[in-house]
Amino acid sequence: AEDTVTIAAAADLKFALDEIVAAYRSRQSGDRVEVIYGSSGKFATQIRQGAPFDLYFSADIAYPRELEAAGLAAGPTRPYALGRIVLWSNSRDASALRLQDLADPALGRIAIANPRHAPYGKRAEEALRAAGVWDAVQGRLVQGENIAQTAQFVQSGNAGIGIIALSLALNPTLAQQGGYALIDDALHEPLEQGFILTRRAAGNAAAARFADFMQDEVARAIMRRYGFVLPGEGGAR
Amino acid sequence: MPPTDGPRQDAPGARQGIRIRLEVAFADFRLDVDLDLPGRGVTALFGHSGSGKTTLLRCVAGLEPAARGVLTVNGECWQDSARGLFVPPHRRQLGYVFQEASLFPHLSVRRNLEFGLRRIPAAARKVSLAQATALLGIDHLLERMPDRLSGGERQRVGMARALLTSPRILLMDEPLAALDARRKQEILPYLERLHDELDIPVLYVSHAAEEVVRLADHVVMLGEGRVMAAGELRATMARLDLPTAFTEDAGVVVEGRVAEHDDHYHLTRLDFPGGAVWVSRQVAELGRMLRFRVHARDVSLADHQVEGTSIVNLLPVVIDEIVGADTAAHVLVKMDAGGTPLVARITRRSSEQLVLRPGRRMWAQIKSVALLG
Amino acid sequence: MPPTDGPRQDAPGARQGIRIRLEVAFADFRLDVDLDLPGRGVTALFGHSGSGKTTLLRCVAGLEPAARGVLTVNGECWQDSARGLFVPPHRRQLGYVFQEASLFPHLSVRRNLEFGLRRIPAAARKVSLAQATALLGIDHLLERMPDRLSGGERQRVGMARALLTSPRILLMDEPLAALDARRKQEILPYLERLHDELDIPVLYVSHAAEEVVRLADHVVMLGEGRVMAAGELRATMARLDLPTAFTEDAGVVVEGRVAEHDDHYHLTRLDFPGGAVWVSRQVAELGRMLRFRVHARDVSLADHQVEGTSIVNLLPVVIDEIVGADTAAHVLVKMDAGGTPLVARITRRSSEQLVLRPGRRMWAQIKSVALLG
Amino acid sequence: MSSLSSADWSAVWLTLKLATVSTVILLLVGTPIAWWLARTRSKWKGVVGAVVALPLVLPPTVIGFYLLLAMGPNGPVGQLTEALGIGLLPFSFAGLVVGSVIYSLPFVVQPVHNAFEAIGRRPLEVAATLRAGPWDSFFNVALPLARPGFVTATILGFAHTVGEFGVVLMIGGNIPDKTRVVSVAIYDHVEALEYAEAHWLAGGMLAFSFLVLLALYGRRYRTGGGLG
Amino acid sequence: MSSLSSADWSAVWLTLKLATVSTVILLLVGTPIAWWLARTRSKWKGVVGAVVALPLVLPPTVIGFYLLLAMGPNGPVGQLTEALGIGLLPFSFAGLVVGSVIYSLPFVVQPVHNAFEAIGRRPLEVAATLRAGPWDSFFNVALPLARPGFVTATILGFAHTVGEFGVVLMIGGNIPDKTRVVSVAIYDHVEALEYAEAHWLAGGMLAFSFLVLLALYGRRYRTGGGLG
Ligand SMILES: Nc1ncnc2c1ncn2[C@@H]1O[C@H](COP(=O)(O)OP(=O)(O)OP(=O)(O)O)[C@@H](O)[C@H]1O
Ligand SMILES: Nc1ncnc2c1ncn2[C@@H]1O[C@H](COP(=O)(O)OP(=O)(O)OP(=O)(O)O)[C@@H](O)[C@H]1O
Ligand code: MOO
Ligand SMILES: [Mg+2]
Ligand SMILES: [Mg+2]
Repeated sequence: AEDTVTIAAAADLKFALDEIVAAYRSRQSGDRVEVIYGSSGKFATQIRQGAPFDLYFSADIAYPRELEAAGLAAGPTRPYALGRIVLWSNSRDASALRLQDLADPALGRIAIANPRHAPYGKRAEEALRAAGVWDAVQGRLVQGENIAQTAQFVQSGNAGIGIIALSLALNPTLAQQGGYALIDDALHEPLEQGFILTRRAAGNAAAARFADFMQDEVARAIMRRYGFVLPGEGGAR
Repeated sequence: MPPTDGPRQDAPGARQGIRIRLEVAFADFRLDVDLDLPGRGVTALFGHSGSGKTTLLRCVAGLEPAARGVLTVNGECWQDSARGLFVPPHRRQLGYVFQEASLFPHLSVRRNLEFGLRRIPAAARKVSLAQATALLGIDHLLERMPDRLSGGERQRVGMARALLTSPRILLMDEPLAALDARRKQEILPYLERLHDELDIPVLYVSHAAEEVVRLADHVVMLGEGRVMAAGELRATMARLDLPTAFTEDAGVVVEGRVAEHDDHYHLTRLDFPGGAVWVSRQVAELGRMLRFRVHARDVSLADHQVEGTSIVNLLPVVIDEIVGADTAAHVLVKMDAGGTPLVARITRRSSEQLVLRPGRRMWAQIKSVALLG
Repeated sequence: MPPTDGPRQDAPGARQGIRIRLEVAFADFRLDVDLDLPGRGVTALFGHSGSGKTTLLRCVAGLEPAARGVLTVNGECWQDSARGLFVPPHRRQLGYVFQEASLFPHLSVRRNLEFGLRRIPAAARKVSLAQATALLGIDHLLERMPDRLSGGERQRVGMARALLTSPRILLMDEPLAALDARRKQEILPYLERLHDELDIPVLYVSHAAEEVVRLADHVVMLGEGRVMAAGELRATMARLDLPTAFTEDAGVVVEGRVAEHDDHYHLTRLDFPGGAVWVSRQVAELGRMLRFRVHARDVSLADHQVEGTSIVNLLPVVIDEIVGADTAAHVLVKMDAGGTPLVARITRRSSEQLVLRPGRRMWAQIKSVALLG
Repeated sequence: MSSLSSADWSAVWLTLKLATVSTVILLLVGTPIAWWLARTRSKWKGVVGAVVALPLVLPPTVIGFYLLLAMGPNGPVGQLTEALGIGLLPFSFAGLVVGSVIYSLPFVVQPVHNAFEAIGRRPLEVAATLRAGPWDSFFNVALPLARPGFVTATILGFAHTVGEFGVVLMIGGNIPDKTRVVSVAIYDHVEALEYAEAHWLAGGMLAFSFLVLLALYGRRYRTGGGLG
Repeated sequence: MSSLSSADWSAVWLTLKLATVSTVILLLVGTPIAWWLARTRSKWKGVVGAVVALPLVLPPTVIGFYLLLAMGPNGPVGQLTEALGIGLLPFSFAGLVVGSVIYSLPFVVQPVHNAFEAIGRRPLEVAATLRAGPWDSFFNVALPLARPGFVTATILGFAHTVGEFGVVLMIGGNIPDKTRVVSVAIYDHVEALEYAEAHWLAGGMLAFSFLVLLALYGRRYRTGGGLG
């Protein structure tokens, strides 16, 4: 019987992880890998209630650490990337924009992920505050449930501009449209992302294999290509 | 002048009368009638169950949109399919007493009654709420909801409701069927007065010959959707060849002039061409014309002027014709009382024993109590 | 043996008869009756609109759960509130013809009829579908849906449906009100036979005295929820002191033995103590007892044996009593015809002119056609 | 309920406002449709009925997504509203109302349609013979007789709007005082692991709704059946 | 529909299965409740009616969240199901069924309740005099007469389950072949910017539902009104 791995992953990983899974399957053709994307916070809640996920890739490292502390992990929390946030627009070239420019109402609505439970949203809020425009943009903020939905607000033109994950902005579909400006990572806490093997995955050899595959150069290359800074490596483009 | 989508008034000197030339077809039934009815007075609709009486009333009310033809009521054209004219029911100013009472279940009796009343101009109200409820004996029910009424109570409320719209024509589908004798006795005279006072035509469906004879000026007999007979009450009821269920009820209607009141015995004499009859004391001035019915089964024949019996009314007659009746035991004898037709229903044996034949002079005995009071 | 929650059989030799001691109260109305009715034959329920006739039938059927009291039908106790006994309606084996036809709108006429029929054991079926539909003239309607029927058609289907359950008691709430005379003439004899053959009691609400007299053995007069009079038909109808609307319909019911058939004239002679009458030819073997009604208004009086008239029936009588009638013009004359009571309704003037007084011998003239056919 | 933050209170207030406005519009829009469906003999009846019922089967997120596209700057509705000077509807209260109405329409039309059909034609015929024109009959006979259907429609429409989540998620944007309704607020609490706040808000909603429903149930039109 | 991946097809299949199973259970559970509500004179009628209607006002995510807590390893239901050897319900097909039934119950009970009330008591009285006991009357008179209410209940219940999103999001876990229903699959496509796939799936759903609704509408019981 083939081994199955079920992965719950933060929405910012959508495109990168799909490629990694494809690469993994070309090597371990016997394993079935299912990935479910969503907001990190929701997955944490569900895992507490026994959700059948073997691996949990969070958009920050706090959620998996809490699960680990609650005894829901099989093994320690492993950091796997540092995320970056960008300014991105569908309707204009955002590459020349800076956070301060968001104070200009002409840019229209500004989409961010929900700061309460989406790590990318939290970092976006921090950056906006640090740039001193948080109060100025209040009336124009719209929040996505997760970072992918946030991107979709911008992509459909309903928000003039948004703060989204670099990994999404580098997706070919979005990359064709508009342009992005990387936000200085000094303006926010690091987007340190971690994953765990859940308690349920203890003994699932395939889950362990996939976790190890994240260290593989093939996977790391893909992650890099989507703009993630890998543990132990510095700087971004 | 009426609104453009209201009833269309024909030429100013439009003739009075109701012209009904309508047809409508259901799966297994087809109504096809051509009637000219008087523009006032009561027209009774007779006919067996399923003969189309209700359907005819519904067509007149405009409730069968599939009906085609022409309908004119006292000069107002309500429907003319050829001209594409169809006046909707609510503009027809009619009163309809449905076969089933059909009260609004969400309204109290009072609000049911007021429903129509409030929709006509105050000036047009010829019947007051108090009058109608008193007449129909429903004062004590005004605050009730319809589902708390008995069958007859519902029917009476339905009648009062229709009357309160002071309609220009009244359509009544067996309104008295569920009522007891006493109540009928109270309502019938009112309907009579109503039709005198309101001067509106009434189309009245009934199974009870008594009611019809008492109320109607005209009768229409329906059978399988067609008019079997129609005409003035007296003429139609005296026709002996009607293929009807009514030969047992055969009889004639006579109009007599109030000629004398006997206050001691509480009697009134009515004179008519060919004789006179005594009836219960009538509240009617001398000279007024009153109508009464002579049931064939209440008439007996004698070959001499019998004396010493309680039968008050004796009329000399000449026998016109003797025809078969509804049973083999009986015959109907049609006679002429000095111009007034009379019919007697007697056994065939009596007919032979008395050697009755056309042209023979006899005495007709009429029990006074059989006359309309 | 009956199931424990079914009707409870009393002692084996339980007396026949219907015992109704029930009361139920609505907001403005209270029914409180105590009746002992015969266990077979037809009991007519009379009374004005709103007097509680329908409510009484509903209580007997078990459809008014709020009713309290005792109800026993031919030895089966259906309700005894003191003992906490209440047999649910579907176990009462009764047939109910509702005042409004109440057909199931989702079933065709055929399936309406079969509804009850299929729920009784084949062995218990005393009336076949074909019989019932032929009798009520509804064969051609079997595949129709109820909303495609006329008022009278619905009523007839409702009657057939109740008959088809071959009930042990039949409750009929004005079943003939919407029917025309011919149809009534067909159905009435069947109901008579039914009650002879099925030998079940029938509670029959009606406003039409004709129907009642023809069918009923017993009458109950209700007024404002109470029993005003109850008893055997002849005794009750002959009582002249009834505070009723029925004095116009006063009369007596007589039972006569079939004594002779006259096949030439299609007549039958019925003998009874005190005389004989000729009626239409009856299909009944000699010696059989038949009932007929003599309407007070069809009886006239003569001081001699009148000859040469078409009136066939002449009986010598002795006058018992003369009382007022419904109008000031009339009196009711109660007589004795050799043991059989008779009533005549004549004018007060005739009464004085003939010098009528108790004890006087007279001749009663009865038009044969006034007898029940 | 000291445990509700002012942000929560404003979500509650917004939700009630949204549900009330939507329900009023739903009844105004749904009643004529239901009436037409109940009375017409048109061949289009089935098609119209099915179209009105369609929002039922579409997941709210899908409805929300397509509304987002349609009402966005490149969508036909969006271009219309912009041309009319109304601006764009997504992320606005008006947008939520539009979404709610589309989403809940079948829940209003269906019960009212059933109620209208159950009346039958007789009461309207009676009303016509009593001089009531079509509008008069509609308001004074059909509407009162269809009352149980309207109670149900109001309950279902209001509640469905209160409970709406998917559409709001897609076109709302979670803007305080404008589009952050209770359902989203509770969701946020839960996701942020603020269970106590979630419990208070959910519990409060539950208690309030229970009382409202109890009152509505108490006033249901009790007697059934046809004409008396 | 070559554009639907096999994963999408299995989502479609799962959705139909879920909606069918849930609707059957909803009708089985909802009908007796509706009957009781329509017939009883109990004082509890209002309370029971309100409780049954409560899921209406709770946002589906809230229902989902509490179901997740209740059916989870520490919740009362979860401990019960584990003790019974059934295992935990969240993230399973059975769990979705439970959630759907609770969520959609009012949408089934309300129309059926109305339909039962509209019948009135007369047809049941008539049935009793024709020897039909309570069960017999219920099945052969009340149910057929309430048919329009059942059609509506079935449409609303089925559709509501198909369109369900919030509850599934919380207790489903989006597991292929087990809990990834169409609503979630479309949502995923949208989030992944796979609009073409989303359009195909949504369009297919729409077309299919339209045909089903059209068929149902065509077969609605046409005549209204009380007893003939
Ligand atoms: N459910 C009810 N609630 C309150 N009052 C009622 C109810 N049903 C009947 N009544 C009243 O009880 C009285 C008797 O009604 P019932 O139906 O028994 O009369 P009925 O003798 O059959 O009259 P009818 O000849 O008019 O049918 C009436 O006054 C009626 O208004
Ligand atoms: N909507 C309909 N569809 C089909 N047939 C109908 C419809 N309405 C009435 N009919 C039929 O038309 C015929 C005439 O019906 P109508 O109601 O006019 O009879 P009626 O003379 O009033 O009888 P009744 O005295 O029984 O009330 C009947 O045979 C009836 O079955
Ligand atoms: O957990 Mo997210 O990717 O920030 O929505
Ligand atoms: Mg009729
Ligand atoms: Mg009655």
